[in-house]
Amino acid sequence: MKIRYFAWVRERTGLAEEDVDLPAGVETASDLMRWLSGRGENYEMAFGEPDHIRIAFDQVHVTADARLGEVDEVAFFPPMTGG
Amino acid sequence: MKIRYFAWVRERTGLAEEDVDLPAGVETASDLMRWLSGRGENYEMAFGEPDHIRIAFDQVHVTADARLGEVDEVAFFPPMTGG
Amino acid sequence: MAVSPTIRVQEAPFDIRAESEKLTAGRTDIGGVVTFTGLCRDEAGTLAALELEHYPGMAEGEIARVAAAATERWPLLGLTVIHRYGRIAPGEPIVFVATASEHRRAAFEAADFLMDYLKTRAPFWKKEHAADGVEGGWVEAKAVDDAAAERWK
Amino acid sequence: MAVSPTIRVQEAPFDIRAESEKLTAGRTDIGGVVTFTGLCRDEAGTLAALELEHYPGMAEGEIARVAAAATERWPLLGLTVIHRYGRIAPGEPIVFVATASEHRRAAFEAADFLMDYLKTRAPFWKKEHAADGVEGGWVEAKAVDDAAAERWK
Repeated sequence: MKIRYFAWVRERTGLAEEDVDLPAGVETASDLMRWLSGRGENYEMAFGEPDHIRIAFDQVHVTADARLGEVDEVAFFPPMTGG
Repeated sequence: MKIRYFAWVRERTGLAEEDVDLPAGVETASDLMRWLSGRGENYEMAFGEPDHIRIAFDQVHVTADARLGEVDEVAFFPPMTGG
Repeated sequence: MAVSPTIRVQEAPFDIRAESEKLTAGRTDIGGVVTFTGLCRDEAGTLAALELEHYPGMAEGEIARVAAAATERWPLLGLTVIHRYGRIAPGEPIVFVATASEHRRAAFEAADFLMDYLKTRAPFWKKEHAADGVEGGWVEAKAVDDAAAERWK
Repeated sequence: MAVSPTIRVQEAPFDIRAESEKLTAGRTDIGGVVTFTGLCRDEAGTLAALELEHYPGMAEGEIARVAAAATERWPLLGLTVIHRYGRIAPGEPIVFVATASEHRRAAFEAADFLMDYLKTRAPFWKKEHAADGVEGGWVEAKAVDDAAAERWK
């Protein structure tokens, strides 16, 4: 599964994107953020306050309880500031 | 005093403007419309329903009870339809 | 009043781009510009043209009063109102309003307010000329426009 | 859905006049066009530029969803949304929305709605570059924008 990071989430993880194999038990976006947080200080900095993170599955907004299921691309980013 | 007529008020009176000397007792816009109505069939057609007429004194909107006082130019016209 | 409105009442068509650009040219403090352009519709092919009568002098004066009310109510950085008179063919612009402000809300509300007030207060009257050559009647004022203007009271 | 929205996400500046004219060219059924242009402000001289990051693909997709919601809600005859990304200097346009309809109310409301929704849903993020050469921080999302978007629910 591809994970993409934008804006300060990208800067904190130090990655624009990566491919990951999900371990058993990671079933929702929320689970994924918790699991990522444990992968190192950079991830902990990015995902320390998961309430401040917005999520998209296959380029559509979802909430943290959305189930990963057949998703190909997950993205994490801050609240949008365009317009 | 100059009186100006616009749109269908102009068409019904048959005049774009005229100068009149106000007779005694004509003190408000309402009085003036009543007096004009008595001046002929064309005026009666224009001012038969005074509630449908809008009024300006010296190029500023006023209501029918406004007093003529020192006014130089009175205008009568239908509700506006610009924009 | 920080802003000096641009107001024009004219028979000639106008260049919407030039008018919009004048509002922002050389400035870096404006965050949003809203424009409204009102166009002549052909009413499904039945209308040949509109003829707009106006009250010269009062038209400019009343638009200036409406514009002043907008600049007092919202923190505008720019304001333009252009209203045409005379014969106007379908597809041509009749009226143009542009508002500039630091944040978008003021620009949106002021443009909306200006149009509602121009409709009900600016001394212009539309007469329809039908496509079949018949001189049509005077357009009647709409209750929906009065109701729209009431929203701002 | 009678109208097919024009949607573009691009780095290059755009010509506001050309975009407005495309909406009405050759048509005689449109009564009103509302445009909104969002510009980069220099924050009283402290800002050198904004850097807009975006999520390619999702940006277009999300704008299309917001545009579709607008065309379902209001009887629009035309709709254009352009959003830039990359480095944008003070005074330059960032976003452009134009709506066309038979009557002005639909055009005003739809443009207002589109901006509120783009602000809170389109995947763009602004970073500030300060005039003193310092790379500034990411612009924080504003509660006022969330509240504005809530108005349409």
